[in-house]
Amino acid sequence: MNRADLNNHGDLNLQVDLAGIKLKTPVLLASGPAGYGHEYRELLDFRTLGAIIVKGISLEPWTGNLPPRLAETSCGLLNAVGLQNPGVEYFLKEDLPALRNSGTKVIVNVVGCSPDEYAAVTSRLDGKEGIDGLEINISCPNVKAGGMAFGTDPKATAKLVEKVRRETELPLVIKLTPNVTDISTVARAAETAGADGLSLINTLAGMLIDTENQKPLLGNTFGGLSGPAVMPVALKMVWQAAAAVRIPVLGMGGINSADDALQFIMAGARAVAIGTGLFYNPGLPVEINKGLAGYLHDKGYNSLAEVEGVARRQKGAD
Amino acid sequence: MNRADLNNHGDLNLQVDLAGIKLKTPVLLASGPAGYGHEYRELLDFRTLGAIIVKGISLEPWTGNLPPRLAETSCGLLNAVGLQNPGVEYFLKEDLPALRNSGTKVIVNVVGCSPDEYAAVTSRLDGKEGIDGLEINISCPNVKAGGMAFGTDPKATAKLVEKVRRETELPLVIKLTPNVTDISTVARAAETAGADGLSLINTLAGMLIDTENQKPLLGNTFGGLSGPAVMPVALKMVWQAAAAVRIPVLGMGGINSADDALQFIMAGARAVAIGTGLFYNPGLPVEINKGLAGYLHDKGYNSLAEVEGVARRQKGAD
Amino acid sequence: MVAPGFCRLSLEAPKIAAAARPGQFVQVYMFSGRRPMLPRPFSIFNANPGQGQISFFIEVKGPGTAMLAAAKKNETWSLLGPLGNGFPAMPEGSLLVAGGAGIAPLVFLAASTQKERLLIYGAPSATMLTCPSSDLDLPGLITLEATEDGSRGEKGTAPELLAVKIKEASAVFSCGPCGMLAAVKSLCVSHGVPGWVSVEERMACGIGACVGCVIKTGNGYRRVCKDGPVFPVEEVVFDEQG
Amino acid sequence: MVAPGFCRLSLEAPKIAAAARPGQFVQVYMFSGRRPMLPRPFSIFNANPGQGQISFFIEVKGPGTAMLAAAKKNETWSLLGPLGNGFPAMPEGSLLVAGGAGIAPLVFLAASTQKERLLIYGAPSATMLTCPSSDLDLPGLITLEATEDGSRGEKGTAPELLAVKIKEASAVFSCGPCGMLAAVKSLCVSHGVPGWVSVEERMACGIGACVGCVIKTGNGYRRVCKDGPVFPVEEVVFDEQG
Ligand SMILES: Cc1cc2nc3c(=O)[nH]c(=O)nc-3n(C[C@H](O)[C@H](O)[C@H](O)COP(=O)(O)OP(=O)(O)OC[C@H]3O[C@@H](n4cnc5c(N)ncnc54)[C@H](O)[C@@H]3O)c2cc1C
Ligand SMILES: Cc1cc2nc3c(=O)[nH]c(=O)nc-3n(C[C@H](O)[C@H](O)[C@H](O)COP(=O)(O)OP(=O)(O)OC[C@H]3O[C@@H](n4cnc5c(N)ncnc54)[C@H](O)[C@@H]3O)c2cc1C
Ligand SMILES: Cc1cc2nc3c(=O)[nH]c(=O)nc-3n(C[C@H](O)[C@H](O)[C@H](O)COP(=O)(O)O)c2cc1C
Ligand SMILES: Cc1cc2nc3c(=O)[nH]c(=O)nc-3n(C[C@H](O)[C@H](O)[C@H](O)COP(=O)(O)O)c2cc1C
Ligand code: FES
Ligand code: FES
Repeated sequence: MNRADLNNHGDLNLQVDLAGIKLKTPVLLASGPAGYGHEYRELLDFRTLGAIIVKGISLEPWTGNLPPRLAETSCGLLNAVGLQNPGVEYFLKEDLPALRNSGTKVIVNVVGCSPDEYAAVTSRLDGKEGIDGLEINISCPNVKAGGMAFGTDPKATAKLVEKVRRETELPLVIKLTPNVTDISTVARAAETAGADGLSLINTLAGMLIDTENQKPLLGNTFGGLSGPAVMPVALKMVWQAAAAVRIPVLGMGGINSADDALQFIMAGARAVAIGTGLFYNPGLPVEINKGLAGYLHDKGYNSLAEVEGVARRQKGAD
Repeated sequence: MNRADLNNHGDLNLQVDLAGIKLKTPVLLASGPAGYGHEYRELLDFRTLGAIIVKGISLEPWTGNLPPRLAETSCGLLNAVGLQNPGVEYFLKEDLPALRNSGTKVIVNVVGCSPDEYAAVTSRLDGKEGIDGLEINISCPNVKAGGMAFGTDPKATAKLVEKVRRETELPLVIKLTPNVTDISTVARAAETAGADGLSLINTLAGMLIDTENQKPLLGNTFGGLSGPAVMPVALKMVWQAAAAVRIPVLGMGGINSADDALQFIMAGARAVAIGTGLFYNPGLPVEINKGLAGYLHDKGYNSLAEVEGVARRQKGAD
Repeated sequence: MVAPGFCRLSLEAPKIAAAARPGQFVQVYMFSGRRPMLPRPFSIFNANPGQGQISFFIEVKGPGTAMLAAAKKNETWSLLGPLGNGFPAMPEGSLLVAGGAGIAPLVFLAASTQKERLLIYGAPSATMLTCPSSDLDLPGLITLEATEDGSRGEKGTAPELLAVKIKEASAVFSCGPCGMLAAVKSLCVSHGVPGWVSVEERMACGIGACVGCVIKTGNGYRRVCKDGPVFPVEEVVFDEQG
Repeated sequence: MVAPGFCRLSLEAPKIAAAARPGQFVQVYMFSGRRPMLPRPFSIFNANPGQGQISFFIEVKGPGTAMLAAAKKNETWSLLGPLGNGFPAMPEGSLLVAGGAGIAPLVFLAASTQKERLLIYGAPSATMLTCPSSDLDLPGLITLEATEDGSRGEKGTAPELLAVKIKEASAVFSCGPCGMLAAVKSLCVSHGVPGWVSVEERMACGIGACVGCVIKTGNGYRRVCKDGPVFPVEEVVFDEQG
């Protein structure tokens, strides 16, 4: 069997159930890089995706950060977009209708400045046709608590998740930040508070300085690092989160090949998401699907479930 | 003036005072990669170095981790050497004598499993001829407190630093771990407890999986990520630490060029250290010295002090 | 190589060549997870739908442009384009103002019509007026060169020359460094002449999805790749950040 | 390219050629902060002090070996070596046991003497017996080939052949995959024949400084680059980790 023929995956089962969302394939688009999906639909067949996770949505429009917002680093990308978005009402009216017919599942990434704002966005999204799940981005600064991200504190995380949980029956995936001392306690706090799944990692905090102008390169000084540079850090945190909870984990962070994706799955992830990779290779999700199918075929597996967490079992980590 | 002529730095003053240690140049060897200095002396003229920071020394010999201990990542290196070292007595007898004549200052990196062990090593090193300062590596697991590193907890950090401080008058540089939610509080805790300087970053926790063998690539499962991949993360933490304390900061993490080194200095570092770069380019410290001298010359500065923290001043970050 | 650090790159891209309008750009993919990682945007310098070719005029600045400058014949590159809005139609009596490498989109614009039009082409010194004069040899196009050190053409900056000529202009089209564009803006505004500028910002997606490439405008942050790269000059906010 | 996925690379390196002893290796620098980043270690396959040349026999496995396989004439590479301890002097009647690409140091060893010696060269199949036979055409050297599928030489593994021949051997020198070396160890130990093996581990510094390249031995962790790469076979601990 030729790898190029694997587009339809033969008898192989690449389907996975992520927090109650049935995904055709285990490869998703991470929140942010693909915006609300309009533009990348021309470069990428969305029917090959498990889901698109749309860019963070807040209650009111957010203007985002001062430019420059992007900078390339060694094998990485720094971004400080600042969650610019048009707000939930605009999203429902202008973006959601097209997403309904995009051929893939839709997960909406939710952001806010306070637990009340997260809850209000969730409540507005609840019950809307074409939304298959929510991803709660808890990396936003907790304005009332000195500006540290919600997701850096297990208690703030638990409160936030409980509050959001009350607003919806939709599958709830909590997106964790890697900028913490101990990912396990945050992961457990989210699970206990009612999360159906976890996703990680969000970007690592970083910066660059423009030595010519003697000032930070990004308009916002700090940005978030993504791309292949962060992959080993992401993999370790996925490994730890999967050890800490029983709910499924969506792994992401620098995935650049089917082998990278397999590493996340062997570490315990149910599925994977691609962010930065889309920028430099819009065909990456399709390549990864093919590579995963090829791996299962070559090794004689029937489904991805057979390799989920296999590296952990070997190490006796469960 | 030709860049190639800058070997002797002309009139330029590259000297810096790091925590009371007078350094000829602001470029040091980071602890670990160069071991105890014997081997790299043949590849690198130590007289061009500000100092060598030797590999971590414990009270008794440590055997280190199961191999494999090394793996290459995208623009990075994972290592899990596990602080293998021959112990302080062996170091004093076999390594220190040669270091005394190496042509550069010597800073000894101290590790331990308990505050008592750190104190005991410090006390043995105190007053020995040829030791110009100590770097206390607080990334070691705090065995009594569940194995999290001392450096992830401001209180444990303060206690450790206070204890070590009592044992020596030597300049005391505390080496911080980046695997924390908030580097500022740890930095301040170390300063308040008596540190003369800070150094950061140590490696970021990470891992890789060998998908062929379906198990973690490193014998120890987890390792520490270093090299160019981590540079933006390191720079941001140096920026934050420099904002949090008044004692000088030694910056490191993925430095790969004079421009990288300048970024650390403009972020507020007094000097920089090279670790992983030494592996792939033993001439890197010399190149960076030349590059820094060239920059100062081209821009008409007389000393590095004039650019220390300059990007912070522009941003009003102080 | 047309001048030290500059090159002119021609590529076969029939679809782009057929669809391209002046002021639009193309993303050149590097397809790698390491530097140069992100696709690099370049203005279309020249489009020949007949031959199915487009060309870029590239200044070597870093790893991506260096790779392109080293490109060999018959190499294949992945392109996405034409992208962005492009310039509006140019009226009779327009003034084109180019600073250094900013010449690229203006040459395509100048070549798109035979109407009377004047190009002011400025740079710090003669060696930076790198565009081959054969590319500027267009029917009806008059070119005025300006160098700050007077080593070629008029002595002075492009905006200084513009200040003299703007009174006769029906519209201004400009591309170049931020400082120059800011000066062009004040001149257009004070003389009440409509102006359009092509601006640059670092890009990731290049198609409007990631909101990474915004600039400050009178209407909030706007995406250079999708809402631009051409903006009415009065809309763009130039500040020290630029 | 001497066989698919294999190449023989000759380099001018007079100092290394003059100093090299069989079993030593050389670090080839990549000089880059990205993959291939770390210097890559290769056994010296051949050293010709007269011509000032050394050569490697390289199996392409990843980005570093791919770059070397693509190296062109007159390219300059930075080398550090010779490194490591090398094999002890080989007595009359020695047996050399090579598995696949492990042939490299043994060819240099075999060429270092004219004493009577026998080389067992094994691989899964004929296509993996990649070493050019001209390199094995050494005075007094007898070569026995073994393939698991019987496609060339004896049918069987190198250790199986060794089991037959070891009784007559004065010493064993071996290099190859871990599983093979483990089998060589049991044979040497059970027959009381002294044996030496050249082992591999991922390296960073290559000179003994970083303690990154250790293997488990009866005397604790030992550095392959400095304490090895050659170890007395009974000292090496082979386990599933290998
Ligand atoms: C719409 C648009 C059209 C462009 N047209 C042309 C053109 O016709 N010819 C040409 O030579 N260049 C053009 N550029 C600029 C070109 O894209 C950059 O010079 C190039 O991406 C630099 O890549 P590099 O890897 O060589 O350098 P890098 O190392 O990425 O950057 C080198 C320096 O160039 C600057 N830079 C990098 N990316 C950009 C960017 N996207 N916009 C502005 N500055 C940047 C930064 O100051 C950086 O420090 C255009 C940019 C845009 C946004
Ligand atoms: C002392 C010594 C002598 C060697 N002599 C030879 C030789 O003569 N000919 C030859 O072809 N190879 C030799 N090797 C192995 C060679 O160094 C590796 O194959 C090479 O470094 C791989 O680099 P890469 O970038 O191509 O592949 P990578 O992508 O780095 O690695 C590909 C795979 O090769 C393995 N590998 C990588 N590095 C090493 C290493 N240092 N040791 C063992 N396995 C490794 C791993 O399984 C890895 O997955 C030797 C290694 C050592 C330590
Ligand atoms: C330009 C950009 C915008 C992003 N926006 C969001 C966002 O709105 N919400 C969110 O939860 N994560 C956001 N992320 C983080 C990604 O979803 C992902 O977690 C991270 O980039 C790591 O994956 P990658 O290395 O594959 O990009 C963004 C990332 C990038 C690069
Ligand atoms: C192989 C290796 C060994 C190390 N050993 C030590 C050590 O003993 N003590 C310590 O404080 N840091 C140790 N480090 C961390 C480095 O000193 C440095 O903080 C880190 O590698 C980041 O810098 P770099 O990217 O320039 O390597 C080690 C790093 C490497 C790669
Ligand atoms: S580059 Fe992504 S929106 Fe412009
Ligand atoms: S590679 Fe550093 S000690 Fe062997």
